[in-house]
Amino acid sequence: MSTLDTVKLTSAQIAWRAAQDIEDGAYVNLGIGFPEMVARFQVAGRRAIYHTENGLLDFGQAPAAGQEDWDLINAGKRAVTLNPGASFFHHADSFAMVRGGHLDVAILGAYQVAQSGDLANWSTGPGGVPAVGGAMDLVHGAKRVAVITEHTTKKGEPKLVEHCTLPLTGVACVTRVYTSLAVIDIDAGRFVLREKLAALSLDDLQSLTGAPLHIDTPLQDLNVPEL
Amino acid sequence: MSTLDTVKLTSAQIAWRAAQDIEDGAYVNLGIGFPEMVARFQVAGRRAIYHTENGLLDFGQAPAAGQEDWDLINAGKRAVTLNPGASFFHHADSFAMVRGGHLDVAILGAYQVAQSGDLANWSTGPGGVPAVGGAMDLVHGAKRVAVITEHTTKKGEPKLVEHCTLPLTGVACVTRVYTSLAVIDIDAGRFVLREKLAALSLDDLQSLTGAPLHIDTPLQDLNVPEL
Amino acid sequence: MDKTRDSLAAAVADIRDGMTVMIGGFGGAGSPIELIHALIDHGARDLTVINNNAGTGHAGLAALIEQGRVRKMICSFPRSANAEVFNAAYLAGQIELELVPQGTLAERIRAGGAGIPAFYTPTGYGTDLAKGKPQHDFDGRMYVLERWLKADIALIKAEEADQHGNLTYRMAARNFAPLMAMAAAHTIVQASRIVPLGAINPEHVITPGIFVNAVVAVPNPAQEEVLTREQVVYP
Amino acid sequence: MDKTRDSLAAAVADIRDGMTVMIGGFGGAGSPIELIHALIDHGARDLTVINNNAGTGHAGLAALIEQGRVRKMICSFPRSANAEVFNAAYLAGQIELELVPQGTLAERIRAGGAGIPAFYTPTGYGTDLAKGKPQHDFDGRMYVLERWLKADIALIKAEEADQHGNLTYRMAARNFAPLMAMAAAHTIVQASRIVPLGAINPEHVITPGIFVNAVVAVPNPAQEEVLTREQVVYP
Repeated sequence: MSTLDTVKLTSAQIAWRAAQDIEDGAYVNLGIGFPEMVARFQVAGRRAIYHTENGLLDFGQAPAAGQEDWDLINAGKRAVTLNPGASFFHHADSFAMVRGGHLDVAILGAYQVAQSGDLANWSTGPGGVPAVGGAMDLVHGAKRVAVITEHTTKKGEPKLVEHCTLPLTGVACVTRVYTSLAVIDIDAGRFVLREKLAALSLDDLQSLTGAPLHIDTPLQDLNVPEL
Repeated sequence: MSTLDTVKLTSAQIAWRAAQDIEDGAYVNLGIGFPEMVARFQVAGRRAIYHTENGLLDFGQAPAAGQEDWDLINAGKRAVTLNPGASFFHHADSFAMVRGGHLDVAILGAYQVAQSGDLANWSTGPGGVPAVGGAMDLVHGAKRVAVITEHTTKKGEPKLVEHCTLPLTGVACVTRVYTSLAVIDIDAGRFVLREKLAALSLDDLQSLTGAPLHIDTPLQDLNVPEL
Repeated sequence: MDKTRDSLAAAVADIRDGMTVMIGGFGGAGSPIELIHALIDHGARDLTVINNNAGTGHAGLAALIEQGRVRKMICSFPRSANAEVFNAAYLAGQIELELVPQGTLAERIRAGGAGIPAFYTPTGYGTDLAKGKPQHDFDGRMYVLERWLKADIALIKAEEADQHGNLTYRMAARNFAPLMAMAAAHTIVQASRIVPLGAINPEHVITPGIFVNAVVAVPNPAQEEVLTREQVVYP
Repeated sequence: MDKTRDSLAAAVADIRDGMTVMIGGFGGAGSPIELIHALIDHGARDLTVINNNAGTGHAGLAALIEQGRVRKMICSFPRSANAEVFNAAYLAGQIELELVPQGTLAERIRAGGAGIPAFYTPTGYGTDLAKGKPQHDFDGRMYVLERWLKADIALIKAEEADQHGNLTYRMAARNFAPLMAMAAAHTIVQASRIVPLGAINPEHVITPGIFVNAVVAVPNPAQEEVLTREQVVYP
């Protein structure tokens, strides 16, 4: 697997792939950090509306350096701007949008995803200062909860597993995972492979995955542009 | 008791007496119908702020005939006006004010009040079309829930009773009753007489009341101006 | 991403028999008369309707009931002045009634929109309206467990709307509308004015467009109280 | 009926040792820095503080913690960038932490303000943060029972206020403030502008004055994010 680093998708490419599945008019929450990158790759001709937990709908890209207004931030505490049609609301209304199932898509990062759809992305276990934020709400909120992640940890251990060993964020909540190697749906407690990098054999992919990969439909190549 | 009708307070006088206990700056909800009359007698120099269930705080008196805007009504569906400092909000916020204990006083009508503070004011029993409105919320909302009422029914039956026989609006919720004959507090499951009309003997008052009247403090005359 | 619709008929086209429909309004304020009349014209029947009241006169919600389209009303105060249509239908056993305290009705609808399946409230404890409901002691006081209310459709009257469905309301016509917009799977709005995207100050949006599916312009909307006083009959 | 106060010191004078204090803000947006500094000057200790975060840098909430005034934090995300003060206090065992998912935190505060002692939420089900909490099945899905959160005091940063305490906010500085104003027995507001009664359009009031007890003018308020970047230390 020494070639893995040369074939695998970059973070930007994973984000690009996830962005392709966001429909025109979708209400979307992007988790703090890596998932925020998905907004960069909004498909031309489509208009997604981004929600942020701290009470803002339809924010735009970051302002120019020096132009930040720190009362206009997203959940990652980054300065943002407003699109026409934006609205402000308080935190209970913001999480009513989440918990009430009004978001079309939430895209989150992950430490581990289990074949059941269980997600672990908030804690690496005891020690240090814990923090949870809105992750546990988001996984029960959106109509579609997707994860973007490297396929394995830096040590090469699978992040897609039979059972999560890290503290759970939510039970049976993830429905699709975009990794650096593949696109995998979670259906009826199984990982169902939809797309994989052409350069990677199915056996190689399986060996990097902690639970069986099933194939229900004709397998597609995971094609992503240079970014 | 043939003289009762000549000595008892008018509805306006009962409302006047209730108005004397509303402090400056109080947030007040007046039930639909008779209780609405209390607002007419706001004590000079005091400013109460009136709440209405349908999402309006600090409304003023009725507009002149012909000047009604039917989008600006109170819970009794009467046209009102706005005072400076008014605000609109939705029904869940309106009842958060109620249920959350943010009102200082609610003044309601009654069919029966029991010595326990139980109130019956929404239904005269089976038959007809039932309707409850906000009464069941109001009795659990305000810091002080008062009743204004005739002392007896038109047939001369007590409205202050040992136990309500009509369907309850709320349990142990009323703390003071302003009647056409007396002012009575409810304390520890007892009616405690505070004020009575001077023209009426204690025995006569007791005979018109369906549960024992207790006297804890020096009894005051119920003095109300001609109105 | 444009939620505006060309006609009232188009806006209500997907309503089907047997659906649960939340209708905004308290008394006449906020009642979406033109959308209700479009629903009458559309023909859906066997509806469960959630509204604070049950209509007055012979237009709007009262007309929907008079046309025999409503199987069940969920409301807090059906017995208004001029509510003869509902009263007659109810006393004749032609319509079912679920009576809910007004604050509980509002909170159940909000809960439906906010993903809260059940909550405890002091309201109704010890009364006939709490019979059969679970009760619980918290900190020495008794509370009743109430379930969320959701709907297939919400019909809402707004003042301003933009093409994303951001809404403002007019005075006390706001009442249940923001809650119902949250609690319905499909929220249909009639707005007095459709304004360009960005024309509503983001600080002043009352219902964000995420809760809205379709918007139709009704520039000079009828008002139920006025229709009732003028004894207007629909259709 | 005039809720305005002449000074920050007067506004916070009644806060006592051991109280529970809700403090508005999410990150730097909405953090009422001047009120927090007045609270530090005032001297109250052994406080339980409810905020989404746990302060950054060495001013505002972080300074309150650094001065040893906070016994316990209830928050969703203490581990922010530049949160060294809380981190050190927590790892040294000097401060207690109740970690609450952000939406549950918001809803628990709203419930406190709305008279709802407990509610069911899907959030946290099956996780360590739901351990020991009652669970219930509704319609085939599992939910966790959560209790309301109330406070003795709320410290709130508003944009405009009138003498009755009607408030508006500035952009994303709104966040938890309207909820905390509802959930505290005594809500103290610092406002960038105090405007005449009636100057705020009744349609645009975000927090009605019924939820507010004291208002003090702070015309050019500090912003936590800016203070942190400028490495300001208080006192």
